Amino acid sequence: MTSRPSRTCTVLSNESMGGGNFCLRLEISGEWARSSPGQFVMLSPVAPSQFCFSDPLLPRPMAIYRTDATSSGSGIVIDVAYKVVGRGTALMRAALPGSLMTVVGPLGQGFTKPGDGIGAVLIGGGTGIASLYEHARILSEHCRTVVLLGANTAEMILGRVDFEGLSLELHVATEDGSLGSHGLVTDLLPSTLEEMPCSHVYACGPTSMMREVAAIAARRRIPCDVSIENNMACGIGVCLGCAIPLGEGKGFALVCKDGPVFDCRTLGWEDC
Amino acid sequence: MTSRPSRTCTVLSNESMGGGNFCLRLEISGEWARSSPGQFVMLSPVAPSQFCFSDPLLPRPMAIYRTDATSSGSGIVIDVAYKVVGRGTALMRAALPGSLMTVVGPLGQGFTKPGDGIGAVLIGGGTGIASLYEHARILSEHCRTVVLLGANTAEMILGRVDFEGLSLELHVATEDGSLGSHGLVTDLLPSTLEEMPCSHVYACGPTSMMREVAAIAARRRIPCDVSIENNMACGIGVCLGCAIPLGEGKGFALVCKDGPVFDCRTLGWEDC
Amino acid sequence: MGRLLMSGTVDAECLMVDFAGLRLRNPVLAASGTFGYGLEMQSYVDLEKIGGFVAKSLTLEPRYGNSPPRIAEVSSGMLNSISLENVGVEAFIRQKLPEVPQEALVIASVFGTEIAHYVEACERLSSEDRVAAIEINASCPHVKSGGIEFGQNAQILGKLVGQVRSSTVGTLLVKLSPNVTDIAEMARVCEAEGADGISVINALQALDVDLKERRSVLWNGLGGLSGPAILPVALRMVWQCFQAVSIPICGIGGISSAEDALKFILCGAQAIQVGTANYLNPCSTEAIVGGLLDYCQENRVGSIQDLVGCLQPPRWKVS
Amino acid sequence: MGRLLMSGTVDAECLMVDFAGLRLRNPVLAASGTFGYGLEMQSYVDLEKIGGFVAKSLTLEPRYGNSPPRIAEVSSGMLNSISLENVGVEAFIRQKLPEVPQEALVIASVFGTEIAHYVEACERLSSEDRVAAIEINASCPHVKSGGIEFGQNAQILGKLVGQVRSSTVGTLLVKLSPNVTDIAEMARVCEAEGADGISVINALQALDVDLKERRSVLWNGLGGLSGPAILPVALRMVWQCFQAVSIPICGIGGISSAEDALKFILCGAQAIQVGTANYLNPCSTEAIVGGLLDYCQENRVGSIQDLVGCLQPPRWKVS
Ligand SMILES: Cc1cc2nc3c(=O)[nH]c(=O)nc-3n(C[C@H](O)[C@H](O)[C@H](O)COP(=O)(O)OP(=O)(O)OC[C@H]3O[C@@H](n4cnc5c(N)ncnc54)[C@H](O)[C@@H]3O)c2cc1C
Ligand SMILES: Cc1cc2nc3c(=O)[nH]c(=O)nc-3n(C[C@H](O)[C@H](O)[C@H](O)COP(=O)(O)OP(=O)(O)OC[C@H]3O[C@@H](n4cnc5c(N)ncnc54)[C@H](O)[C@@H]3O)c2cc1C
Ligand SMILES: Cc1cc2nc3c(=O)[nH]c(=O)nc-3n(C[C@H](O)[C@H](O)[C@H](O)COP(=O)(O)O)c2cc1C
Ligand SMILES: Cc1cc2nc3c(=O)[nH]c(=O)nc-3n(C[C@H](O)[C@H](O)[C@H](O)COP(=O)(O)O)c2cc1C
Ligand code: FES
Ligand code: FES
Repeated sequence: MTSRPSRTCTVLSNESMGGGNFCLRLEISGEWARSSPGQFVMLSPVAPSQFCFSDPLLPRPMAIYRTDATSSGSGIVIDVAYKVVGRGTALMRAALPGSLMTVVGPLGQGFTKPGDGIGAVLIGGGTGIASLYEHARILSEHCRTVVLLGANTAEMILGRVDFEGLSLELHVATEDGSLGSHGLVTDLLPSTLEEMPCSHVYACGPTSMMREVAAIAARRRIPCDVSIENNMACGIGVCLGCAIPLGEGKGFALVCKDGPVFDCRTLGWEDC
Repeated sequence: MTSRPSRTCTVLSNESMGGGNFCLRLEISGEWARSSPGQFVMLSPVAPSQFCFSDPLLPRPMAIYRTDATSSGSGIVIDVAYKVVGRGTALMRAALPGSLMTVVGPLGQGFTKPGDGIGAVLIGGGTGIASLYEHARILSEHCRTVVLLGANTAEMILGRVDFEGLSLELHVATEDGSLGSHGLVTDLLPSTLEEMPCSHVYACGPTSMMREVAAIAARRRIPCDVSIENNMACGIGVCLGCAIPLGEGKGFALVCKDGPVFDCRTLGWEDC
Repeated sequence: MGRLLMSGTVDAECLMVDFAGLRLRNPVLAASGTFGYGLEMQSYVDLEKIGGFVAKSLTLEPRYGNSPPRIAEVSSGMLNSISLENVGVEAFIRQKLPEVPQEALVIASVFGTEIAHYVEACERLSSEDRVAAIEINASCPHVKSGGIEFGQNAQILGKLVGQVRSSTVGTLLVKLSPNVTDIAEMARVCEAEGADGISVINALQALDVDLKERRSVLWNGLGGLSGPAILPVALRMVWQCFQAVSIPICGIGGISSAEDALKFILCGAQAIQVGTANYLNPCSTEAIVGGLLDYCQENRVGSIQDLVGCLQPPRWKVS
Repeated sequence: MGRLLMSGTVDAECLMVDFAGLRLRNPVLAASGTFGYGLEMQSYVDLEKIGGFVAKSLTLEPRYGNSPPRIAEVSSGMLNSISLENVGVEAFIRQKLPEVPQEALVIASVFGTEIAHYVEACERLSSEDRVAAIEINASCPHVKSGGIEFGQNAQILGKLVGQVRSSTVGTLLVKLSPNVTDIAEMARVCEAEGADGISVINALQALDVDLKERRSVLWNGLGGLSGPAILPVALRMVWQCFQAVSIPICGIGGISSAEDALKFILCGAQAIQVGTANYLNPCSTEAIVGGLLDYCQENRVGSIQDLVGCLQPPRWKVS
């Protein structure tokens, strides 16, 4: 019954990915359910000892950037790509190899498979890119996959080298023009969709970006998955804290349980 | 006016002294008032940044074990010898070289000088020994100095090697008999006082030990300084939290301001 | 509504407690609003190993809650304004309750904005065998009094408890609002009106500000403060209630370890509820049961009930 | 009692505030009981750079406090039961006041167990030029009502404020107890009885247990909870008072940074007091002044008074 207990994990490394992003490599021993791309974990940058959890109090939701086998073969290695924005991520940044953390997961609903698999476009901005990497890796083995990534500067594009290592088409937009096209990543989407057959769009990034992507996809009647962020307390559907509106009179969905990935048409974008 | 602001200090090292004791070497840059033996600092194992002070909330009083010159010549190096007993000291233990802490001090009243300087006996137990080292070092340069140290086991005697490096007479008592005499350190005091001329006794350790020392010294009419421990919030005499009773109807003294070193006759031992 | 007798050879006898007519396997319950309807927690907690759980508070009809943001973190605590969101009494009985494992003890929680709604919900729920007890959430604004909580006015609270009592067959618990001058008075009113026990405390009314927006961090403005930050206030209130009434008390507020739970028991709580800590670690309740067992064994406590209210008088009273 | 006009070319105009008849250099005061009589803090804080300080509460006669333990740490907060310890009104005036630097603004705090004692102390203090204002500490047990705090009963509080008002010439502040159902009611009583301002809040009544001893961690049993843990409760109460009265409010509770101070100002505090944070870092008050100045400059705030009460309505009210 208790199949997904919270677990102690060990920090293997915690290194800069450039541009203010970092990658936390965590080894989790014992059983761990296989995650699907787009799922996340609740991570506390403290060991589950008795002193645990007073600072920061709540665990933080973090996308599973990448999974790997452990050197010993049992358990699993999870990479979390993050940016320091507040207290919780500052404590993550301070963690040294060998220190212990607490992790619950994998959680939530990941990305759906593209309908007919002709082609897929993934579009990401900021730390949202972290949710897309595994999905891009797997998709690129099955269909034509175009990835569009955006950030303020070239350096700030999370995991660019990792994406470059995959066999897919990568286009980049930077707001300062230091790499790729000059401007917003959403500006690349219409022309991309113009040029290729695409059965599914996947987006993760700032709300304004996803709203724009959802609108573009809707105009072309292409199914579109978006991965939503929200403050969370439990991550497992019991606090009802992560609710987002489904539109006038339709109530709410829970980002942690019903998402974080949603078919963009189900959301009440006007209230997001 | 503001001569003793709280300061950021840098951890130079944080190493085991054996027996569950550790030594935190802190470099404080800029002006720092010269401390006299027996004084202490209020130490927060966190940098004075905006995230400061939520865990643990209060700084912890710690004796100044030893001071040193910095390699650059400006500022000062302070050693704090400590034992992990709770949350605050656990966080101290977790600090790595290079990390920042916050320190206020030097604070309180240190040991008085021995009246005529014929001879002095210092007696310490547990982490209380940390308060005695500097005093022993300076006294040993001026008069016959006997140091009596006690602990459960040989290994647990805080800073034994450091005391052995001074030119003084060192006697040790362990409760398990693993070194020196078998039993309590207070058992060594009467015979020591029998054998030497002594103008002052100095004690720091558990309350029961100091009470016993005070009684022995009183019987021989030898002045006796004891260094008292108490929970503290401010360390600077404004919270009134560290008060200890001076005896029936005599009110209270503040350990942080009037102490931590007291002439043992001023204290209301029955209530300590 | 059945009075369940929990049994099983694996259960440690030292942890069993009698609480307001219920025989609990152990004193560790999960608090309302932090454990869903129990089902969501089954991957993390063996529901048959904890004392039981209080389900998310129910209204007669299903309700949507507030818009986001609904939660925020503060020093050693969190604020929430989930408000009334729940599936409603009927859906709870039809869809949730049947899915809960047989050996799990379920306490239903009820709230409303009018006394009549409470009464009707209690009537419906107390006819269900699987509902071992009903907990009345009195931290709900009483619409007729213009926003004051039921639990903030002794007269309104008395009326609520009295009427709910007559419509509830089994064990009736009342969960007190901490936003009061005199918690003991509220406890006495509950006792006088026939409550079988009281749950102390609900979240403290609080506010935090988003400096950038110059606005409350919560959509709803005010919210409830929970978590370790409120533990000392909750302990004080449990202790005050214990002095005031003889019906059993369920202690709630910031409990995240067996040590915390023991503090509440010493202050007079017969059982305890774990709230926010379920978010910090979904296995908290089971871990606390384990910790209590260790404590009893290490300290040769034959029955944890022997510790209830055993706080020594403060030193000034003995010396 | 003189109404001091603080001036000086170095003082930033944007931080100046009018507060209950006082012109403060800036809104940052130190809270009673956390700053001694000011003198003790001179090595850490330039008393002429902060708005002022409230001295340790005084009784007519000198008093010893409680036996140890008097303080304990809890999650993001501390408990204290220092109780009545103080040098007494006379010694304060003769020994402490003359030592305080001329440009420092001193607010005297007064408490007692009977109204007559408050009145006499206020009379004596308000004849002193160096006392810029008097703050009445209402979180003190009213002996005649058997332990209930003056600030917990609107009638008793009203009587206290009314009588103290007639014996106090200058600025009179009343510091409210947070251990009440309706803080706004208490604020209104103070306004009606002629208080010039209110200080909100004092520590929350609380308890923690030493598990080994099975006893309160404090000698005195109950204590006051202060520090970051209470900030969201304090903010809520300041906001509620701001809705209820038009006399100025001094916000207190868990403030340890300029951001915290700004939250209180947005909720309606004209000035703020820093308490427990003085222990965490004795330079806190000065650091907060610096932080406020930075904020005003970065956000082009001409006068910090423009921010008072400027909390936007919660989202649900606008949408
Ligand atoms: C499903 C999911 C997956 C995520 N994956 C990643 C990831 O892979 N890498 C990564 O860097 N971040 C990710 N995030 C965002 C991450 O959870 C937040 O940045 C983090 O919680 C901030 O914590 P903090 O303590 O550092 O900041 P806080 O002090 O909590 O907050 C700092 C600021 O960030 C805002 N904030 C906090 N949490 C969120 C949030 N969840 N969404 C948006 N704003 C927030 C706050 O309002 C505040 O303004 C994800 C969020 C979700 C919901
Ligand atoms: C003037 C002075 C100098 C000191 N010098 C040293 C030193 O050089 N090295 C050292 O290791 N310790 C020293 N101490 C004791 C040290 O301050 C405490 O051990 C420390 O505060 C414990 O903090 P913590 O968070 O680890 O434990 P906490 O979680 O705060 O407490 C753990 C346990 O220790 C007890 N405790 C906490 N503080 C004290 C205290 N001050 N005295 C006695 N018991 C306490 C608590 O009651 C509790 O049972 C000194 C204390 C004082 C007053
Ligand atoms: C997100 C959230 C939702 C809650 N919902 C309810 C509820 O529906 N009914 C109720 O009686 N209490 C509810 N509570 C209050 C808790 O049951 C509990 O009384 C309170 O949080 C204090 O305990 P804690 O500090 O352990 O969380 C809720 C608390 C939180 C944090
Ligand atoms: C140790 C201590 C002593 C206090 N003494 C007094 C006092 O004498 N008079 C008073 O009005 N408030 C006293 N207070 C309350 C503070 O002034 C303040 O109202 C309360 O601590 C909340 O603010 P904070 O969270 O910033 O500390 C005391 C607080 C502490 C922690
Ligand atoms: S985070 Fe708790 S329900 Fe989603
Ligand atoms: S620790 Fe605050 S007065 Fe001594």
